[in-house]
Amino acid sequence: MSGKGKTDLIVNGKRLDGRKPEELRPVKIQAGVLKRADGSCYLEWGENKVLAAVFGPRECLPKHEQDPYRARLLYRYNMAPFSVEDRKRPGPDRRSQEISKVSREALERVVFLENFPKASIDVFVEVLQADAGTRCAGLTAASVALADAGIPMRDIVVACAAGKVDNEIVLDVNKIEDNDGQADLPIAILPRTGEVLLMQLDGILAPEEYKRALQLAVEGCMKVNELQRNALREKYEKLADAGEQKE
Amino acid sequence: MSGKGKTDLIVNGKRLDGRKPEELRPVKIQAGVLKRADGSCYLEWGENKVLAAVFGPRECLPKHEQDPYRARLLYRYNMAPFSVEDRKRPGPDRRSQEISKVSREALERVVFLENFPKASIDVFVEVLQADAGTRCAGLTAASVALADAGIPMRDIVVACAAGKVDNEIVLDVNKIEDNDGQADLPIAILPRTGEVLLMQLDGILAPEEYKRALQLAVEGCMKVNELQRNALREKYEKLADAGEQKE
Amino acid sequence: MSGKGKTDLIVNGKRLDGRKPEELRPVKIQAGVLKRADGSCYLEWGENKVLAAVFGPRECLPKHEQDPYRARLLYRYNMAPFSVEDRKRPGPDRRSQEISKVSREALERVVFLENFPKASIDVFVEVLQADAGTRCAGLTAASVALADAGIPMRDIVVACAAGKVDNEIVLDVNKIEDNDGQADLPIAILPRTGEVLLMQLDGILAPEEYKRALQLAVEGCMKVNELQRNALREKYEKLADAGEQKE
Amino acid sequence: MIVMEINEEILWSVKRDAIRALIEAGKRSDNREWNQFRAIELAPDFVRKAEGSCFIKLGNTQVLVGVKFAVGVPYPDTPESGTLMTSAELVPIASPIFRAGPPDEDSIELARVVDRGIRESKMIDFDALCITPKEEVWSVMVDLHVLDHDGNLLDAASIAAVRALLDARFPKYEDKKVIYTEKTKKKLPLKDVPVSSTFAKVGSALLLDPLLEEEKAMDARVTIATTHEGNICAIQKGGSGSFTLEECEKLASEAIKAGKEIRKQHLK
Amino acid sequence: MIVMEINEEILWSVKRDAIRALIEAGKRSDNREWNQFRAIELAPDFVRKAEGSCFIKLGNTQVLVGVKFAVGVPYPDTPESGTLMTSAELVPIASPIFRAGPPDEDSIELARVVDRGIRESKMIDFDALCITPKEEVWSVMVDLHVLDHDGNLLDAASIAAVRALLDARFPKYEDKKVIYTEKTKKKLPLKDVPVSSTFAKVGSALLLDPLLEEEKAMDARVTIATTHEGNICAIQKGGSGSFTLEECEKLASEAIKAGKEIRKQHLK
Amino acid sequence: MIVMEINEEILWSVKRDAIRALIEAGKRSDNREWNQFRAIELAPDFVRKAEGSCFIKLGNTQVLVGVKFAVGVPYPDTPESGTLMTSAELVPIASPIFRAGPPDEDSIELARVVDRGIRESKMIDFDALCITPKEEVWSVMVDLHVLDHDGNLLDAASIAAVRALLDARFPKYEDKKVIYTEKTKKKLPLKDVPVSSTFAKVGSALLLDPLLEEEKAMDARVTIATTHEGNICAIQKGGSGSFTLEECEKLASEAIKAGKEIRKQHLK
Repeated sequence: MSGKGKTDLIVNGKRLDGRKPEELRPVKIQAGVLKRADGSCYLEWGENKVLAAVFGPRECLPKHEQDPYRARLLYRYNMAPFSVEDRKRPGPDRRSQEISKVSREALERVVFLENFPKASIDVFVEVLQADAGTRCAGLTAASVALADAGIPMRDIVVACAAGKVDNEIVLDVNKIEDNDGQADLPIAILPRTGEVLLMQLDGILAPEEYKRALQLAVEGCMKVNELQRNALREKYEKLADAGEQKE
Repeated sequence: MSGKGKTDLIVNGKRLDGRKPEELRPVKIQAGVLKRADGSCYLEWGENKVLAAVFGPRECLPKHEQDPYRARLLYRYNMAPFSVEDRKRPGPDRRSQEISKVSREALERVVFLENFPKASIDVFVEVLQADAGTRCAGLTAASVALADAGIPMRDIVVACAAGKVDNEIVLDVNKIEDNDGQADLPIAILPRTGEVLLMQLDGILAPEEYKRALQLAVEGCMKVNELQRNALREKYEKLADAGEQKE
Repeated sequence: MSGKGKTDLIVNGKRLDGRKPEELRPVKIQAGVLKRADGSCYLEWGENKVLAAVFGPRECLPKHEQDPYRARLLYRYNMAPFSVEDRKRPGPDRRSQEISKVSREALERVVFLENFPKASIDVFVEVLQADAGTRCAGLTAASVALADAGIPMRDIVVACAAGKVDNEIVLDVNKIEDNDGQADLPIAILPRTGEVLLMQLDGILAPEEYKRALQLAVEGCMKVNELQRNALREKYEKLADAGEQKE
Repeated sequence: MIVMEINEEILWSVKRDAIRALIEAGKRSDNREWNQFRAIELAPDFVRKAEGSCFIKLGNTQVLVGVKFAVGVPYPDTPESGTLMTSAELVPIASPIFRAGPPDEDSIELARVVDRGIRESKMIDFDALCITPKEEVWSVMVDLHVLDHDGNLLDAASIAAVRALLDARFPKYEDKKVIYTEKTKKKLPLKDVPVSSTFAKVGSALLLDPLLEEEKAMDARVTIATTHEGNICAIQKGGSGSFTLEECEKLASEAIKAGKEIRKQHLK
Repeated sequence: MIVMEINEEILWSVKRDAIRALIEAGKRSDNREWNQFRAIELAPDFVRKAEGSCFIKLGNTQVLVGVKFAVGVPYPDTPESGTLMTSAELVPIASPIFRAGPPDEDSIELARVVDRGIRESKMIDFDALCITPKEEVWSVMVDLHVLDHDGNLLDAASIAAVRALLDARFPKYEDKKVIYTEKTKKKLPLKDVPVSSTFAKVGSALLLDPLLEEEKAMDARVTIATTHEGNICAIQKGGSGSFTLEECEKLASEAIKAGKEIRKQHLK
Repeated sequence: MIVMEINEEILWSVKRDAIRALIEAGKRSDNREWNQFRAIELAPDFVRKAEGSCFIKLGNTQVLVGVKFAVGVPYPDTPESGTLMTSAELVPIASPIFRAGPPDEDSIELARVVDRGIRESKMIDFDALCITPKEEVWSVMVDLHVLDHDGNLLDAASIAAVRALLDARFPKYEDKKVIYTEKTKKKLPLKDVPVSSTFAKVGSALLLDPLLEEEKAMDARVTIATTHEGNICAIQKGGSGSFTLEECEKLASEAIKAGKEIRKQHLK
């Protein structure tokens, strides 16, 4: 939030991209898009394009990172150099390492890691085009890829942000709003219980605004969770169709 | 030694900070200042502030660095980024790696490493504020921290420098003298025998000057060694008091 | 190939260094020049000066790189910082890593690696002075060093380049010709069969030119192979002489 | 260095159950209230070579923060604003499990969370750090040097960083050269004083300013930075456990309360 | 991460004999001719934040190439020429044996071979990329992002890179600042359209556009880039096997032929 | 690469006792006096691409030193002085225990000790390397390339570096560009010729110019650089053993003596 708090981001109740304050950007989710990965998901969220892949459970290496009681969960968030306007140098920077850490923590208790002692479950997220909200998009895609890989989970984790723009609490902040807005509050939840697994805030919110933003973000999460479930259903239906045709 | 050999560093037999040529800067030593470390020492030497910590003997890792006959001694000299006027980038540079090497070598035969096969004894020195003489201050503090950790040693190693400033041989060169002086000769010795364990020279000395500087540095070492022993005594007296109070 | 295709590189059928189009630069080869290495070779090729050393077969480390069925072949091409006009930063850059890879691949099936399971055979090439053609010079020297180390091989690999300069196909391009010429085609072959083990091309060649350049490069290889064999013979004769003198 | 860490881990896994039982019984080993900070000792201006500095003792946790100034080129998209860079070193002096080397994810998170609290509160007036637009601006470098780790590095480092910034003074700048040996009386242009409060969640218990042993036993953690007007300006949730929405709201109120207290006592 | 690679290796060593037998019998598992490319699907302008981009599906191999422009200082020895930089990331998403980390020799070779094909064909008119001699030139950065590896990354990346360069458009450049959000209609000054063709050698068989399984079974490999006039402009032989001189010549002719076809269908 | 080093170590630990016994009996395996250098062969100007260079053979130890010049910006605190940078690579060609990779502490010490001898003797008149104050000065880069390690790299590298500096000639500098292909006749402005002498201590024996086997058996080492006027200008003690004050003084005199001899024979 460079947070100049510009006041022309919402005009007549509409945001610059035509959305209402509590409206999501269009979200498209497709499961099972890669051949080599055990599970995968391609996700578009507004102008964001991310690809998630899951490998595992497989042997955890190096061996000294093996845990005799549960699988190790690896999460790597990576931006393609051309995904942003100023070319990003390849390799992890401090921002992506932090995002990898909080995203991994959001998944660690949701995946039944205890089912796979000594193994590793590796989640890789590639941001192909970035337009604010990539950590939420990445985590949402990762969750679908985990399900696509058949990894047992308590629930499908889903993420979405709310924010403050033009003194109003809005859902799902885009790039311009992120640059000139006042606050961004990405969260991830367990849809079944509404518990918060990831939460970060950049920017100033009064306590009441914070409460409202939290609620709005949860509502956004629930909508995106529908799309996650649809994508997985579609994938299985296709598989089933293919199975029937074979018979 | 940029060694311009300026001639206004000693005026009427007094140095710029008021010291006589053979006078030490004030030295303060405190043992046992950290909770997590096995032994520690905080030391102020003029404007220098250093902190030393010892961990071990503990298992030596990675395992291929284990020595079946003796402990490995690790020594890491590190400067805090804000310890010098131009901010130093974090991490080891060539100077600090060299200082770590010669400091470790000065301690290697003094510690009874053969008592702890396969173990590691790790010495960490953090320079919090630097003003010429940090390698001597660090090694002097490290020695106290080793004693504080109860590591058996032949003797308490102590270090001090002599130098040439304004054509005169002086004890314990400070920052201004180091910048504009003619030579700096840091040494470390075993106080019991006077044997030299560390010696480096930067700058030009005639053979007679070298001899005089060596003697002066040894005298400085003996004075600082007194303060080391006092600091350890104080620490044990406090412990004893605490012990008595408990009873 | 910056490939401006300048037209003054061949005048009256002679190249700028006096050579005819199909003429090699002078090549000097000396085997067994280092004490510590198991095999070594010093080679001058025009203004190029390279040194190759071989260590092994020795235990392959780290252990996870051991192959139970054959030795690992390591090849490291390295340029000394002062070997080129603009000082090169020490350490591998992308160019030298590529050269190391294609050179290693050229040797991998020629050395009887299967004779030494779990071992490593390490080839190190240092470019001391560079003047175009260092990958060929290095591989040619490496081959002699392998023979000098007594490593069993199917044949002595040899390398040489042809190129296009001033619209003419020429042998063994030098630095000026490389900068201003039109194409450079380094190859390495097995002299006994003429099979191609390394081939790279930079620059534009018509199919007929490519055919002619290939042939010319093979001819160059055969000439250099003679010098390799002479150098090894000389080395063994010296050893034999020394042996006789001892008796 | 792996086995040591595992040994340290084994040690903690043994202690963990006892610690959790105590906490579930509503007790903390140092008898603090759940929403009480440990005693805080600050030694401001500890490092005279730095433009600003503060040594903090938060219980047995010790951190030294130094602030250095330099003159640099502004970022192209903010040509009239100064810059802030926050780095953290978890030097091996501070804990048996810290290792020398490039920053790992824990030290990166520490630096970024402290940075976020400062930056998002708008504490520093970056526009006032401009010397010549597009060409020269002051850059402020905050280094967090952790010396003894007994829990809650985030708040310890954050409080000391804010204090070091409050006290920092510009060096002389003449003929395009910074003269570090001469400090002026000019202080940083500041607009707020953020305070960071970190809560651990252990089972159903919530604990402000966790001890190391409480961190080892915790399920999750949340760090909330608040402004002097009683707003929230930065949050970082950590750990693999979860918070309910109610907890999220409750802890925000507590953070605002705790922030007021710290600000009054230590950051004036 | 070693054991996984070995397991992957064991898997392939088991399959290798069967694959080689099939190939020696003159068959490919997807029934292609020896000198036939797999189906190619291109999604040009896939990434709108880049100045040029192309997503390619070559069979099941998927690569995304992005082209970014920047303004920089020319090299001292070519003060009036723009620059080209090609990088490759074999991100772990694409294969169980790829690892995160600095580029290894395979990704370096991939980037350098794609770069060589572009550079040596004289595709880009670097002199036309000069803004102010000695001071400002355009630099073109090509990033090869491998997403799914089912063989022949070299040609997939090369074809997508050439297509991304064909479509790329300059961003606005004003007051010494590149405005990436505003693309102009101006395209790169191009002089040729190189096409890369890679052949695997398995026993005595030669196979254009090898599948991953064919690469695992191959003895050697050669990549030949050709120009629109039917010349050869770059070669890279790989693998530890050898080619006869006759094979070298034959494959050059085939590469010229294949190049014409690809150019006609996908790179206009 | 660890086990190899241990094997090499085991080898040496077996030999060590025999070597020490010989030395204690007052003998060296090559029959030299305790204060005698091995035969020195220099091949000056070995690398014509460098501005200065010298190949040295000190017994079987072989080192190649190259000196390159460049024009750069001076350090802010010495705006009218040129700069010196000395680097060392212990390339794996020179010894079975050297590994490729970033400089380790041995190569750092080698570079810094050679640098210190040159710098502290005031050999180079850095003020005469200024082209335009604050803007352009010559920087001298000395690279120590170790080719065969049979002991006493410190003196071998130092002698070759000094000789390379003595012979080095400036390249042409025109229109703010260094033209490396044209060397001028102008040599470096030099004020002294330092010589480095290294002594090993084995038991009570002191040995000038130690062989590798003597280094493997030694307790400690001291390197003393001396000036042409017979003063001492740099010292580096190494190894975990100790020297008495008397030894420190004695070796300083011997270093001055040995320095005179080397200077007369090889560095004129």
